Amino acid sequence: MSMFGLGRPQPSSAEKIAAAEQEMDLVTDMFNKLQQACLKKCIPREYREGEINKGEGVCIDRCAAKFFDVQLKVSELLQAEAQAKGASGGGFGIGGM
Amino acid sequence: MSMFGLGRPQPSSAEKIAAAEQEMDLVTDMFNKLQQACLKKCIPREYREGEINKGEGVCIDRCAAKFFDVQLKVSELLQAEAQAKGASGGGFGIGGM
Amino acid sequence: MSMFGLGRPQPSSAEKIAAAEQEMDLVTDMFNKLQQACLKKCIPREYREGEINKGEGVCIDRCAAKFFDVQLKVSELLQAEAQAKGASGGGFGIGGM
Amino acid sequence: MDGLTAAEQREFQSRMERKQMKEFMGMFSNLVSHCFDSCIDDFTTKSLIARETGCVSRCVKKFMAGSERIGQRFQEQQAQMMQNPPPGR
Amino acid sequence: MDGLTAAEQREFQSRMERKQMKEFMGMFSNLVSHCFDSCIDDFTTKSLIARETGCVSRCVKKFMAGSERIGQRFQEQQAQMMQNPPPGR
Amino acid sequence: MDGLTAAEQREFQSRMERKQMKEFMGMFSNLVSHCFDSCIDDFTTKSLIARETGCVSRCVKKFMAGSERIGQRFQEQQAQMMQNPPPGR
Repeated sequence: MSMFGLGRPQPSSAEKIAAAEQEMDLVTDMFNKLQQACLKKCIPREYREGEINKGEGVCIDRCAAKFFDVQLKVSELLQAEAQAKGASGGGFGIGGM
Repeated sequence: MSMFGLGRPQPSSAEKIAAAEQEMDLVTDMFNKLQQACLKKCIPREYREGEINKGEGVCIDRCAAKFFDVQLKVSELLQAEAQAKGASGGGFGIGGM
Repeated sequence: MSMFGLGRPQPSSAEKIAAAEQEMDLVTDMFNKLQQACLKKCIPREYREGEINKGEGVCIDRCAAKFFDVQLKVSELLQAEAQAKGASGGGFGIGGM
Repeated sequence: MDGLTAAEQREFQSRMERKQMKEFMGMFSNLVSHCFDSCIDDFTTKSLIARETGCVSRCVKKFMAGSERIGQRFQEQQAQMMQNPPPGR
Repeated sequence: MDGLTAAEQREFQSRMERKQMKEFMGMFSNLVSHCFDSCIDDFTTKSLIARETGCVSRCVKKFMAGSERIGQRFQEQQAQMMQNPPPGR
Repeated sequence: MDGLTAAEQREFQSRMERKQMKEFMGMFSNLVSHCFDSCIDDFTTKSLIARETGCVSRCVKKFMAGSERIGQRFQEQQAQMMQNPPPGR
């Protein structure tokens, strides 16, 4: 790929593109999970009306805020765990394979 | 990719391949969703017998027909919505990011 | 890809890499399915405690062993089916498309 | 994405377009599944009955309204996260 | 896929084969998950008991028969759609 | 992966790293979803309440312990499978 393989001096274009794609995938995945979670918690599945009523709207706002908090909480817990285990992110299930 | 970058005159081979792959992914995804939906609706999970009985077979046929109708209905509704919002397909959740 | 297209004499590097990736994807997918299945069967969702108790641990071990047995059983059944249908792996839903 | 040649820029853009298309298709198929699962329970007929058609319309409308509202909250949270970046980097 | 060179044709074909393999593997793992979830509920033993083994066999057989029937309906619908193409194109 | 040039080796390794990252991210988002779904049921407030925070902590801890134990069993099974390879090859 690079003309002189000098110990990965800086990311190639392909690597930059891949990183940007991965970033986008992560954001998309999180949005999808948030959406699934909050539609499930806040919107009953009977569909007697097509509008979001006031209670449902408020529920969605609070649900999104709590989802975001859980996301932060989980990442803090994983980081604390990773540090306790001695860095490098290992020990998370199959992650170390 | 193309020798002369003249404003994307026609799709490159790579783009044609990618489009064909995407087409195939979409078809596969829809088949999987149809299968999940109709096995769930028509086949009880007790598995007392290995054959599909007559009632289950009829249920599957009708389920598939209805799934297909829902698919058409949903795409009509999304198109109407997109036109009402002023083309370009925006406004669908995170789609515009 | 190869200079002389002599009837696919041996896999190219790209093909070797793709095969290794696919292998890894399959292993990962199976691990995820096993994990989902056994956490669902063995860990109640109330989370009154953060430790896995003895009963839950034993349940996980047996669950994993049974999951593995089911995996073998299913692949035997699919192979028998494929042979009965006359090789080539066809006849499995949309697989032949 | 600076430091890319024009050809790379174009390749990148075309990949992003494919990804958005894929994303849209995934949402479409999830929406179909969800509204089918929520609204269709009568298998004595081969065609949708009025009750089912109405339910699907409301389901799509409500799903999209909910999705849009969640999208707004999500974008606000993303904007906030820019100032307070997530861990693992 | 016309207008491709021989090398591109081969590359395309090999990607399609990988995709089919992936598809098959996905179906396999879904089938394992589904039949495990439906049939296995006894964790007092480490090995499958007779009832579970029988259930798994019937589950696989029935799933495949159902899958084949759904596949037929799907292909008929795809053929129909060729004359009446879907929106969004 | 022998028979690869140095550039290919590097490309392969970088793809594997991306895959592991993706894998980790998938697990992270599943964990968030699962613990959110299991622990959060009060939408009268905008911030997590004490009961919810405690539940999320225990959920993460328990999920990781369970995941690790399942990972051990899985690796033992993988090792066993090396001697008795799976069908379909």
